[in-house]
Amino acid sequence: MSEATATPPAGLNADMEEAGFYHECALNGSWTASRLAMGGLSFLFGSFLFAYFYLRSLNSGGRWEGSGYHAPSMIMGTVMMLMVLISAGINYAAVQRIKAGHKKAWQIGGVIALLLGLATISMQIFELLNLPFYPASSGFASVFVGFYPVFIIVVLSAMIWLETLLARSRFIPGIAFVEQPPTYEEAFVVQRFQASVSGFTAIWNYLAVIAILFWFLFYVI
Amino acid sequence: MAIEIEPEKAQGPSGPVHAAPGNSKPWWARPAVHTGLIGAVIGYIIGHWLGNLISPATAGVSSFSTGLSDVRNWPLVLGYVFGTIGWLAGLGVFNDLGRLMLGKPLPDAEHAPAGGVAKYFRYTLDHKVVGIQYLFGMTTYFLTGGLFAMAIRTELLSPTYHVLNASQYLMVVGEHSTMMMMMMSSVVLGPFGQFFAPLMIGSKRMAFPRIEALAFWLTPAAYVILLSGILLGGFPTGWTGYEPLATQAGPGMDTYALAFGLMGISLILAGFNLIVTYINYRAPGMRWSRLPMFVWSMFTVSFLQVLSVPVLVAGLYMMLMDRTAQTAFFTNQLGGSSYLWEDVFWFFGHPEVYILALPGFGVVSEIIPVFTRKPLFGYRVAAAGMIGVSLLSFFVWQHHLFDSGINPDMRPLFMLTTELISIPTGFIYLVAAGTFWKAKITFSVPMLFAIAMYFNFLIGGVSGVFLSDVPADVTEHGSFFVMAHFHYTIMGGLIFAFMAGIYYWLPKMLGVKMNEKLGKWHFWTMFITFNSTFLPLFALGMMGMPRRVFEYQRNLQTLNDWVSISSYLLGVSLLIFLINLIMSTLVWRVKESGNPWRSRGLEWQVSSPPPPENFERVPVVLSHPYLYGVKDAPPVADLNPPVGVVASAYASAGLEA
Amino acid sequence: MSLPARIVTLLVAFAAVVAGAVFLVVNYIASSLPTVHYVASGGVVNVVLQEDPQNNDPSNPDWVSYYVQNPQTKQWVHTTLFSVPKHTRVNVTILGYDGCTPLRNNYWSQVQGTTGSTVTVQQFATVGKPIDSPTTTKMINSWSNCAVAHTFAIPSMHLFVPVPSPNTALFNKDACGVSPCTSGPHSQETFSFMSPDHAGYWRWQCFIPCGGGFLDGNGGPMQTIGYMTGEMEVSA
Amino acid sequence: MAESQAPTAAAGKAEPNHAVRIASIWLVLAIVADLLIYFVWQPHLPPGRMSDNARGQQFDITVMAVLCAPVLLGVWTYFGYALVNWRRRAGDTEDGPPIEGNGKVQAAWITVTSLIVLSLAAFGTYELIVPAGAGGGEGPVPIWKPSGVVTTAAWTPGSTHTLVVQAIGQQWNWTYRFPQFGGMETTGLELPINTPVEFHVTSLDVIHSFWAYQLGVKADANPGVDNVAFVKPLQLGQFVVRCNELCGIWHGAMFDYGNVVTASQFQSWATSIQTKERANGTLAALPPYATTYDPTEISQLGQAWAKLGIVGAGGYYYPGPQTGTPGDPVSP
Repeated sequence: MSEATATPPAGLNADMEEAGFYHECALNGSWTASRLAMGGLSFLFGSFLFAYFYLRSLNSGGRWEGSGYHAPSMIMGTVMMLMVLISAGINYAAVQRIKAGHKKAWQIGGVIALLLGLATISMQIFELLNLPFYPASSGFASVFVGFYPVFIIVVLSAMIWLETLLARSRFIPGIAFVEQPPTYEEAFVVQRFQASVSGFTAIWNYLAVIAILFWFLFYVI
Repeated sequence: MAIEIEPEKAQGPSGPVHAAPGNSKPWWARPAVHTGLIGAVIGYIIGHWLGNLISPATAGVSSFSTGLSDVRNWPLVLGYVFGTIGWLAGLGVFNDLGRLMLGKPLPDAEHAPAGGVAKYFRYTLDHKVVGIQYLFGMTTYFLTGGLFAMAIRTELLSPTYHVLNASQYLMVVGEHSTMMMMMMSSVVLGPFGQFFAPLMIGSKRMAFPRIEALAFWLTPAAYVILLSGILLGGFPTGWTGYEPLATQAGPGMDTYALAFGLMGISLILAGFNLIVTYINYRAPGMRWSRLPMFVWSMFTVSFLQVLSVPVLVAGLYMMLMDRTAQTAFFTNQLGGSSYLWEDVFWFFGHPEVYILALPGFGVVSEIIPVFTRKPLFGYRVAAAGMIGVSLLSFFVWQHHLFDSGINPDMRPLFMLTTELISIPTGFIYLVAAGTFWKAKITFSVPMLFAIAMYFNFLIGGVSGVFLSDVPADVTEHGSFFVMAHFHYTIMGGLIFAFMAGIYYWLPKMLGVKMNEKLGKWHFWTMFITFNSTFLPLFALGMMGMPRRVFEYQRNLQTLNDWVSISSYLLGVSLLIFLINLIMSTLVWRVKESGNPWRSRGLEWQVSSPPPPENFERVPVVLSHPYLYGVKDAPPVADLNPPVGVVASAYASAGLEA
Repeated sequence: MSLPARIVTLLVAFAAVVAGAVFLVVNYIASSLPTVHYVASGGVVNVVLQEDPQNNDPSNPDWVSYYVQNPQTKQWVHTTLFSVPKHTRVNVTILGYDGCTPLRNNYWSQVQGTTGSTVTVQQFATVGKPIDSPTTTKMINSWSNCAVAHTFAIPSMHLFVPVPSPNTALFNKDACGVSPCTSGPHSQETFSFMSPDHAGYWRWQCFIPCGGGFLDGNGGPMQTIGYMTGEMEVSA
Repeated sequence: MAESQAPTAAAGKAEPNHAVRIASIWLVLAIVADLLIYFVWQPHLPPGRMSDNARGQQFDITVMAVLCAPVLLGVWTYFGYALVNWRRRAGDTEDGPPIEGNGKVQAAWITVTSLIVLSLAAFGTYELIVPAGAGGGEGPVPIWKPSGVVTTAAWTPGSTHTLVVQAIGQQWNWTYRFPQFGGMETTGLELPINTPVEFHVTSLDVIHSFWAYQLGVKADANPGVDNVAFVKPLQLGQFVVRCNELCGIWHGAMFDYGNVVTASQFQSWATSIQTKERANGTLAALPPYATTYDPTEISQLGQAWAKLGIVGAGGYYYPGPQTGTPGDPVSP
């Protein structure tokens, strides 16, 4: 077997070997998990997408929007969408900085991204409580009132994740991002942190795309 | 190189080291079921209060639209939601999240489950404990659902006289069907999937043990919430929850949506964890072509769960929003559509059927090579069959709607896709047929159940072909024929496979043997009474008896009585099983530490029950688990590989620096 | 955790489960409704029902509800289960205390299945005070006059009877507020039918979507035995 | 059957040819079963022979039984044979022959099952399209109609004109409207023999399903949707109508009986009801015939309310699309 013929690196012991193996598993797992989560979330949001187009095309009772329909505030909707977009953009840019070892830059970017995300959530809740239509007044209103709480919960979960990353980054010396830390244990911690950051970045970028998509559906067309 | 000004701290790179939460606290102060219950009660009270608080806020909405439901749903729904959160908080599910949010490192609690029996009542992260928890949980849920089934059959003893009145009958039908459908999705994936996922792929751990344990601890909440529907008058819709009847229904309907939704989340989480584990945590040498068939089935089922169940969760959420926030997703006059529910529900509902069927295929495919002493015939075909079934299952949901008037012109297409799915399903039979060819069959109890599974599922599968054909479906749709069909696939397939799995794997899981003699009694009574219960239902359906009715034509009474009496005997048979399970595991405890079936499966290469870390070292898998009868077959794995072999299987920058 | 402590815990948990199960069973039994038995005298059975705008029984939802009069005690029983002997002429009297609601399907305005396909209707200002003389009619239009409160229907006997609402002006002034109603404006409707030839259970129901607050008015009392639907038992 | 060609390569010296044995047993069983199904069982198979759809479905079920019986028997014969012949004898601890696969067998199996499945799908499609939807609900605009359908404003016996019957589901009874008889409505269903009938199935509240069992008609009754199904009754007699979709507490009791009668009997039955309902005012009280009804839109109701100055006991129904903003006082 090919596995059995390789020569072991010098100075390797069984515990180190095993730690390395599961470390590698965890790094790959982090990548898989974030992509899989995107798949599951796509089906969740896809249900609302389906509901949107289904009810829109059926227009049952002539009440997809109804004759006395008031659109939700375009300004608020656009601002909220942009905040998610900017938050994702800042995080993405900050992640490029941390790869170059600028931990502080990422931390600042992360905090801004976090605050923008939380601001979006607050603004979204405010909008839901002050809508110009009742939830049952039309199909559009139903999908609108139904979709955004789900989106809020998902964004909130992402923000909690970002917060844990920020909290964790405090204990990782910035130098560790550019230089091999003295022990494997420390190297593992840094690498896992990086894997988690990259997983988060992927999900948060994905959610920004979702935000744009539904903004387009609810506010533009 | 960037210059970082970082205060040097006397601490590890992962932050200050905290003392692991040891057993220093007394047992009652440590999170377990009792603190979970306290949390649930507190959470319920908070949620109920909050619901009452926001009810007036939506009262204007309600009076505007005349209110789609007169019942005050907010306090109930929020009570249950917060109660569930409180239950999880009481169990200590969020403790680690709190640590993470403070930047503290997580204690390694995966392999140090404290205490003897007590660990089974805690939020324990060891996948082996979770597997046992699932095993007893699922058995409880299954038997509860079975009791409801017997209540249904009691009512159907007479075409007119009512033991249960009309609403009680619907309540019992709803409880039985929802309990079975939501819980039995995990009946194999829970106990065996969680217990054997790492063992079969040669891993010491799961990818996300916290998610795994959370998936289990959601099931008792779902169970209790669903049963609490009885106190609220039940729900009249059965497990399909058809709108707009569900919007019309009383508060029991909320328990349906919440319980099914929680169980849905549990399924998503469990599947998510398994997929990541299977992809990334396989031992060196555990190639895709060496994966045990059971792992393949769990893998494909997990994909179905992660991708299709979110659609159900979204649908149930829409139902709850209609009932609380007064949206109108499913109300035709207000811009919604009852068709929307049918589409969303069945888009989940058909993959759900395969979520229920595939684990059964996996279990029997795992068992027959052992007891025929032959390699599994056509390994690739078997894996391809499972993948094919799970892919196709996303494209057949409209066959539940053949008579509904939704897209009638699409019926030929869905007829075709539905019938196509019998090709990959047929692979399972090809594999079995090849494996039995010139075999050396041992009729052990697990093997008997596995053979019975093939027998029952064949009837279920062939009757499914009748249902897939639109003209024949016009007669059979929504009748007892359908009922018989899916009981043959789920009970006859999945539950028989579950039983096979228990008899096969219990020695591994608990280190004790099930009683063989009682096992044989259980098998023969269950096999005969099962067929005697469900075979006549095909005839009843063909003769014009719809599902979920409490009155039927007088000429159908004889058959119905036959079925009812058979179902009681089936209950007796399951009682034998229950006695066997309890006595074998708790009283007799005949030790079994080795490999009683002489299986080549990787899980059997370690002692029974498996050691805390599963394997002493990361094993290196050397060959296929099914190489029975192969001369000079290499051992399935090297359990104690020389240092360096594992390391060379992965490329780690850290180690090669 | 010591062994005795564990055993005690398990026992307590077991006791809790048993207590829960007993509670469920007791709750289930306690929820079953009484049946009012009518017996024939002179080949005729007189069934008396009442429709109330609200049920005041504190233990139940305050939905619109039917009441059945016990023939011996003349007490109103909050149930919708009653029994009549088979193959007997049944004279039904329904006292309608509830205001009008439009039918879902105005076809049910037509009287069907009673002797002569008619009902006899009289309006009362309060008990014992008629304000008009009895009239016999084959149909009470629910839409154009909004004169129907509920219906009484035994579908499998093809018996469908609209029950008129009380005089609107009087009803708006002093509708009966305490159930079972013993005073206040009401309508009185009488009709007859022959009970079936064999024993069994016949469901009866209202076809007015009177479950106010439920989707299309069809939930709640409409789907709850003891309110706007029930069973007529035909005894041998 | 594919398994009859199972591997022979590993057969021992003195061993019998298992494949031939299994195939012969199977062949005999399959032929006997198929003959029995086709010639003995077919006339008794549901849903009977009362209408063109019922006959079509009976034939369909028979054909599938004829195809499926050999499959079932094949698997049973094979496994029965295997369980009898290839048991492990006492004291034998050896493993079986290590057959990991056989390309020919696998290819043959896949080919045969695919052929069976594809031919079933083709057959089912033909049986669906040619008899115009096979009695299933086809939505508001049926694309498969019986040939030569002529729908006229009035139906007369003796003509080949289509009779239009609307089945309205409501919790918990079926009513039927006959637009060709002045839009009269009944609770009973009579149909003329040898006449094409066009069912329009709809609902006033929740989802029901109209199932005329002996006629082979099944169509869901959805609120606000017109679901069309065709049938041509070919035998006199009684048929059962059941609700086939769970619709609430009395779903189980929502059944009725209908009759297929001669054309002239039907004519007099329908006209008598039309006359009666015209006389007692029911026809005038009914809303105009439409393919769907919204029970919350009652045009006469506004007048009635205005006249009475009240809001009904069950409350008003939905207001029109609102023009104000939340917080405005609600006006019915």
